[in-house]
Amino acid sequence: ACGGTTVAPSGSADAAGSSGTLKWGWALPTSWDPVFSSAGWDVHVLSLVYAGLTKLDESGKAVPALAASWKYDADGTRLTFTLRPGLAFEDGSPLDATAVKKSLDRGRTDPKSLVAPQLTQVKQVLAPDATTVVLELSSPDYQLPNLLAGKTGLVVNPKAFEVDAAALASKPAGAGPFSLVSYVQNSKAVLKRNPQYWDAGSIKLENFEVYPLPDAATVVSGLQSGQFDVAQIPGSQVEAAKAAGLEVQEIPSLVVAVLDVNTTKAPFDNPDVVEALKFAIDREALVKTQLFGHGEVNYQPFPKGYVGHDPGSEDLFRYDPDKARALLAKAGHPDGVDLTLTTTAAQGLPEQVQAQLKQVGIRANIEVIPAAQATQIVYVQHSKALFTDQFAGRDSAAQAFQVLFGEQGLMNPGRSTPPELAAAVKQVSRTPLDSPDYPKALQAATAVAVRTMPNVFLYSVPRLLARRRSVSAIPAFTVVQRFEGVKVG
Amino acid sequence: MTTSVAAPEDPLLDVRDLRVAFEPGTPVLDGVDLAVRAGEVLGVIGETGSGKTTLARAVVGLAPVAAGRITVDGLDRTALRGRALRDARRAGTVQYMFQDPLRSLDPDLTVLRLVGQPLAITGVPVEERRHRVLAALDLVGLDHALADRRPAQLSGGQRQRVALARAIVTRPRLLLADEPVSALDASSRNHVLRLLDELRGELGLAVVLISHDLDSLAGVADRLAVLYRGRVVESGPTDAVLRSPLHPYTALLAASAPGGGPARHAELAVLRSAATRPPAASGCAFAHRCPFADAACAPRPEFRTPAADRAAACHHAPDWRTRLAA
Amino acid sequence: MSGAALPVPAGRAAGWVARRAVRTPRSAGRVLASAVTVFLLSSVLTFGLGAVSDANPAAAVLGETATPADIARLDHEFGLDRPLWAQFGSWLGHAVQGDLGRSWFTTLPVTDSITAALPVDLSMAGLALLFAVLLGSAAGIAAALRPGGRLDRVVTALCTLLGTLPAFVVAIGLITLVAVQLRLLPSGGYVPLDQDPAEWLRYALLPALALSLDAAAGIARQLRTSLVGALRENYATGAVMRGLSRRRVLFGHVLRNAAGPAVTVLGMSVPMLIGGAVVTERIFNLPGIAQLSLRAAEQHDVPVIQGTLLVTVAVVLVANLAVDAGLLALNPAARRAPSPAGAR
Amino acid sequence: MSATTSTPDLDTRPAAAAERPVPGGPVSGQPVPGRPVLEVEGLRVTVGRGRTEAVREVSFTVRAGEAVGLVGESGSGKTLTCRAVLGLPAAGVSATADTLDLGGTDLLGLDGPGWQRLRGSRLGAVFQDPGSYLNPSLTVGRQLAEPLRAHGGLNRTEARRRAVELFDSVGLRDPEAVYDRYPHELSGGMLQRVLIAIAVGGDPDLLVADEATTALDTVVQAEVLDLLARLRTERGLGLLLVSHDLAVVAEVTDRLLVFYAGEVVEDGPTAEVVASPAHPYTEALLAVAGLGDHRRGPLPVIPGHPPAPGEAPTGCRFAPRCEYAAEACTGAPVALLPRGEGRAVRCRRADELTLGPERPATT
Amino acid sequence: MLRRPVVALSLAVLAAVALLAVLGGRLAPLDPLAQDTAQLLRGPSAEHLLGTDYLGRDVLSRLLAGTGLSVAAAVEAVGAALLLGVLPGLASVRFSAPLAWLSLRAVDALMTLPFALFAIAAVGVLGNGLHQAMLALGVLLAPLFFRVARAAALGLDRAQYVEAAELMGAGRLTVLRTHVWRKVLPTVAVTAAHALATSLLTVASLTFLGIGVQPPAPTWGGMLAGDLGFLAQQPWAPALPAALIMLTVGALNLLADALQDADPAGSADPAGGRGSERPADGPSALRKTTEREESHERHHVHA
Ligand SMILES: Nc1ncnc2c1ncn2[C@@H]1O[C@H](COP(=O)(O)OP(=O)(O)OP(=O)(O)O)[C@@H](O)[C@H]1O
Ligand SMILES: Nc1ncnc2c1ncn2[C@@H]1O[C@H](COP(=O)(O)OP(=O)(O)OP(=O)(O)O)[C@@H](O)[C@H]1O
Ligand SMILES: [Mg+2]
Ligand SMILES: [Mg+2]
Repeated sequence: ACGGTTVAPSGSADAAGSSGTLKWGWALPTSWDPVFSSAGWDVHVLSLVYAGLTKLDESGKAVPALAASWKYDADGTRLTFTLRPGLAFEDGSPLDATAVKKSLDRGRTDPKSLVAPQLTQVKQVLAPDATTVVLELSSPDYQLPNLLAGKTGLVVNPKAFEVDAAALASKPAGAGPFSLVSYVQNSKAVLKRNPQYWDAGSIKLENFEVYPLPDAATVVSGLQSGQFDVAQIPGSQVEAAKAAGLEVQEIPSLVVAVLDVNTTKAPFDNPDVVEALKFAIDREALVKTQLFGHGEVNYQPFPKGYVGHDPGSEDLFRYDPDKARALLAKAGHPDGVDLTLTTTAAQGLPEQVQAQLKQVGIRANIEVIPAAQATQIVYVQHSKALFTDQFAGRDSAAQAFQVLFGEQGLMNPGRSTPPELAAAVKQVSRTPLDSPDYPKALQAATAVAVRTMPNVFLYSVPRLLARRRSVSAIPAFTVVQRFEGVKVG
Repeated sequence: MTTSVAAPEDPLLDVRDLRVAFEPGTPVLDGVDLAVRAGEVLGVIGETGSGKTTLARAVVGLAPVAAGRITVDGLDRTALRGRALRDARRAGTVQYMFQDPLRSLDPDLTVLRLVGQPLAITGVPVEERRHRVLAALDLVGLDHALADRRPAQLSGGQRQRVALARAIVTRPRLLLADEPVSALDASSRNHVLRLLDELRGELGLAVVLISHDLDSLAGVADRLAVLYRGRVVESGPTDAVLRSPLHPYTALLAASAPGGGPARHAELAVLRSAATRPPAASGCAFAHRCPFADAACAPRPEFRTPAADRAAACHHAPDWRTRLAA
Repeated sequence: MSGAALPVPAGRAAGWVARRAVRTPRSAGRVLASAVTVFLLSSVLTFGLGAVSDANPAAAVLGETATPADIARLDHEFGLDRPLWAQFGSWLGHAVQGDLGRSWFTTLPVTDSITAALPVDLSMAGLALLFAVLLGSAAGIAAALRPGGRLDRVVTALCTLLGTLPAFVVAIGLITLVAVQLRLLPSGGYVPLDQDPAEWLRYALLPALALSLDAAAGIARQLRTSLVGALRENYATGAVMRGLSRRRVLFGHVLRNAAGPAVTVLGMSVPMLIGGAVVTERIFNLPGIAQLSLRAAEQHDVPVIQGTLLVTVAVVLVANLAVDAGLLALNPAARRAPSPAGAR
Repeated sequence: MSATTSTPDLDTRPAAAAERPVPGGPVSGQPVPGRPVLEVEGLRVTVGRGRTEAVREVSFTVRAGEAVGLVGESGSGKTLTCRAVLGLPAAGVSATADTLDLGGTDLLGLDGPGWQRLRGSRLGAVFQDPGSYLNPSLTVGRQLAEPLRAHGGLNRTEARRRAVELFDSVGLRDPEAVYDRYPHELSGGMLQRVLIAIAVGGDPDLLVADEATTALDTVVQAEVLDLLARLRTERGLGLLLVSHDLAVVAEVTDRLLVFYAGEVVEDGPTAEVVASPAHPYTEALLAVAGLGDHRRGPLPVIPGHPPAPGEAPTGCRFAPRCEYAAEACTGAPVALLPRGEGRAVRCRRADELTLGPERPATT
Repeated sequence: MLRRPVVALSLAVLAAVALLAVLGGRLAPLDPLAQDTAQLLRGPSAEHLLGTDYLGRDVLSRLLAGTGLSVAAAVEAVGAALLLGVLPGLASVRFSAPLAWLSLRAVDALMTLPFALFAIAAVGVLGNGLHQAMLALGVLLAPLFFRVARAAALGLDRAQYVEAAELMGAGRLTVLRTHVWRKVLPTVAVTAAHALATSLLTVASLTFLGIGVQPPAPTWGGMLAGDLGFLAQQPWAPALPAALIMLTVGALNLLADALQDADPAGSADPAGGRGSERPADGPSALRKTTEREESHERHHVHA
């Protein structure tokens, strides 16, 4: 395949100052094809080799990318993107409206597509001219620019999937900041700077290497010994990393720890038990032990500083064991209640939650299921009452609501949504992103959700990145990590 | 089991035309005839690998019999299978003493248990068993104090006597003793041989005694059978066989024994003189080593009886001795 | 103990079988029959493991959006709606032709993933094997020279100590010492051998060492035991009586007879080195078979689990055959066969 | 496989080797007849942790061309004596002596390399169970050639030629074929010949044969004994022959040492000792052995058992089993005293008793 | 035997471990599950003699309480292996030649499966729990016992004293009871000791990989694996469970070695006999579990 390690500085007239190699300890994608990638975290790596019409800025707001601009029609059912002129894929073939249309259509219509559910409201995609892409919607949806910044909107070179779509799994064909040089499954991906990228000027790295995340016990030594330049580390390693002379950055992210509660299963079919659960957990203690203080207690799906964060819901279910006990008693469980806490890794959080629940009389038995089966068991079969989960956030807030609280929502095992929440979410979708009402609508929906839904939010998990001193600061993107401006050496 | 009393002349053990082969086509025993009467000791002699052990094992059913008949006390043992075989074995009429007592005695068991084992298997009650074991120990001349020892704590002669005690505790009628004395020094050897001699008198035992050692056999055996390459080449009264062998191989054996003097040495020189050829597939088994072999030896020799009670399988039985002298 | 136990000629029947035994068609046929049977049985086990799991590709691939229709479609696509034996047949049929199916999770051909991962294991296991043999036999021989001596006690203690440490403790200890404290070698990662042998060695040294220590200890112990035993044998006395030096007795006579069990131990450690190095691969971040399969197991990616197991078994079988051949080469005379009668 | 051992790691002595006579060829440098090749004085061997004395006060001399036999019941210390002479004490066994001299070389305090030089050249040995003394995975020829190359400095082809000659000289038929055989492919008699060939390959002064014929059948035993006798006369070899079979020893040896419970109880020319034993134990032994007497008759035995090492009585060790034992026999240890020409006996009553070979022992 | 210091020491360690396994929970000074977020990862103090872990639990109490489960897990695996291995192994001696061959190949097949990989795969199928992991381990250890038991029984089946017993008309059960059982037992015990050590180590390694863990109940392996995540805070913490594992494993291995070295045939042979004669088969020939089985089986002869 792509040969060797020869660095080709060719055609990088605009690459003044680009140099060096960054070794990133993160995770390799389940597939290099955004349409079939099955893990949420893949978006970070896929965004290295693909570009979308839009991208999210540091706070999670959609800003122009391949599209220089876009606009909705009056009733919000027709969205028109205007592409930048002269775009090209990494292989040099032109990236025009037709290509974008083909790429989006594949995501919408391929029978095995995993992004299709997010594009159901798109009736059709039109390419009236080379730089104009029109999306016709069945109902108003102002979230699309955000949504298209993620996997859903990453533009894949039609030349590639028209010839051999299967090859995309290991050979991406995009127009992102980098292009893939070589890829060894489970081992590493070697990328080099893509001079064709529309924003190539802000890419200061000549080479980029992605590695699977090492074990917590050895990640710091990996950084120290130069195996990685940047790597995500657990909270427990922050001190060690600092002690080892590494820079540690705490980047706020949309990731939030949460307990999925199935209200169709006893004892959660009683709302009082659910509420007791919310009060029974000492989130401060969790942050202290699970994140070593590097994180924030949170009672809602969005972190502080994100538009959707509802200031009125802060401290909503402050730890109150007495109240929890009272609620339990009220629910008919004065002597406590037994339940099963399902998890994929028992050590740490589940242990601690178990101990805390015990304090109020909830006797939780920990059950470990394989991580890979969690989707099937928890999300598809809804067979578990209580599951320790992490919500990674979504490019679009409405999508986040859908996943967490929608009737088909993945993390809504009870599969019911109160009408007032549905209405509030609908309102969000119908509010243009740039409308001044948008934050208000979103926060209102958040407020309704955390009060009516059983999900027990615990804390926001920051992205803890440790880096060698030779690497410049990593920009703090909340949703998808980007590397514009990062330098090595 | 047949209990009809056999006429005294009838042999207790009668082996007819026995053929044993571990692998088809290469018989280890080839047409062996033997007979032992009650109270008689038959010595079996022959070079290493000639099939002595195999013969004894075939009699007790531990070697694959390809053809022939083995009858003990009128009962055909080769025909026994399964339950019948086990019952016959439990009756204990035939006993086999293995070549190596150390290996045939379980190192973890005491003498008492070892000797009592055949009784235990047939369900003899503990008290009676003990009684009979001690009686057997007396019979073989072992101190009762040894009853609690294990084989490793016994001397070679003592072990051999334990094996003997185990063999006679069932009051057998036939005892096959496979080199019971080859591992012993002369004094212990004589001890064991004397015991055998006494037992056959007291118990009316028929004994098949396998040995390399002419002195041992000369001491107790009434008759000798000489085995060579799976065939009996000569049989007859011990004295006669050793003094005036009918078969050149027997002569070689006898002459090789130490302490023969100059006459024997001359005899040996002739008997050994033949240049060794590869053994022929058929015909006389000894021909390839025999100084007297000639064209006449090509067919297989008959087992002839020139004198009463004596027999040899040699084409030159009548005349080789004269050629030896010449 | 090895996979296809090659019939070491023994007993009277085999008495005449001399050094040509290896090449006689009969024994070659038997070896092959054994190996093939073992492979078949292992593949049944391997396949059965996937079959009894209730995992299906829909769960892995479709994830959150699966509908019963989707699941059925995918099951059909992967042939999971056929009877088990038919699935097994076609799986094995394809497998022996080098096609192990596609990963449910990444949709990449399993064969490709394994082909990418196997060189890592093979080169690493090869190096580890080399270390194990060198370290193990040096230690074993040194210890056997003076049974009960100081060196013997040190070696024995060291082997015992190594045997009591979980693999990951050894690995992390090595990283901490060599990579972090001394900064001699990288703490993890991998460079393919064919890309840059020098770099490969730099990256491979530490994991290979970690991997080899256990096997080395095993070999050392076994070698010491059998050497000490063999030195007490009469034939060693015989060699001494011929006026040979101690060294010559040891290396020329005793070692080749005593090496058998150690070689067998070596053979037994091959599965450990190739497929069992999960912990080492995880800690050193090696893109090997074990990592592949660990990940597949976590993801219930049945084709990958089956493929990795099957390939590992095949490699182990080949290694075992090599060990058996080695044993025969060490011991051409099929010792202990009693002398055939009438050989004069 | 045969290409590996190329350099002998010992000091090679090509010059000395070249002078060595070819077996079967003219015997040169033969020791002066009667010259002692082995002198043992005051040998003591202790066994076990308690350092129990299993052999004590053993002294004897083997002269060139002479065969000395050691006889005695099982466990009387014959093997311990031989192994002490060979410098091969088993684990837990240690030997001391006043004199241990092999044709002028003091064996006491000889170091490892010193023993190496002796073994395989001036000192040879054959044991019972010959097969077990050969390496099962090397051809017998190679095992013979190896010391020839190590000690004699011969090259590969020379060593092979010499080995084949040696095989021929010990009466192995088709020696070329035997060279390439593995031990398990040979019969017991052939193996014993191979061992003898190895033992005499270095043209030794002394050959120790411990029960070398015990496991063989009479025909083969006779052949091997003849071979030993021939080598002795041809090469002037001193032979130390051990057997508990008196008949064998009586036939082969010139001198006889009778062992009982770790002591020499009688020492003298074989013929004389056999004809008129001076010690009651010798007499009993002779009676029991019934030398070459193939007649039916009562089988004599020596009553009782020999004592285990360390458990022997302080006085005459044989006294408890001796039919002539008297009060005097039990007190102090009895000394081995000379008795007539070249004979010695360890018996208080030796002078009073008239013993004879034909006198049957107690039954 | 007992007088050898190694044996005595090993037995003492094992006895202590066994005692802890039984009493451990009761000896624990504090509740091994009680968390105290105010005292995370503390060093030793008067209150917590061996410090606290990442949830503020008392390490000493956890170590003590964890003994039972750790030992029980290893015993469970070895128990399963014994059951699955020894009886079929003994029985296989009487299998017909093709069946014996097939059973050996099946055992080979189990043995070619890489240990950890199989355990991981099996746990994925059976569910992630300590019992499942131990069962998988037991299945993988079973071939060892099968081989050992078979080899031992085969050797004995050819032993002359077994033949002698058959000649007395003894049935198979009698032979098994009087002759075979006692000789197989030491070999099986040695193997079991090694297997126990192996499974203790394997449990630790699997736990490190996140397999077979069952928090909050502590196990040594779990504690060791858990502590490795907090090396920065408490570099010495893993040493405590590691030391317990090492001690136990070491004691087991040393004991097994000592048992193996105690050569039954080497016991003194007071009556002399002939020096070099030793039983060629019988238990001493069975000592090496690694020994290959002879390819040709005994001729079953019943004339
Ligand atoms: N179980 C067996 N399988 C194959 N061949 C065997 C078996 N037992 C014995 N033989 C062969 O049968 C022949 C006769 O052996 P046997 O043991 O009967 O001889 P022997 O006369 O008792 O010899 P020895 O004097 O050495 O005891 C030998 O060639 C031997 O190799
Ligand atoms: N390594 C040893 N450790 C302890 N005792 C030993 C050892 N070797 C020999 N003995 C004892 O020393 C005594 C003499 O043994 P030795 O082997 O010299 O007897 P032997 O005369 O050669 O007997 P045999 O005729 O049986 O070969 C015996 O009692 C024996 O048990
Ligand atoms: Mg025999
Ligand atoms: Mg001896």
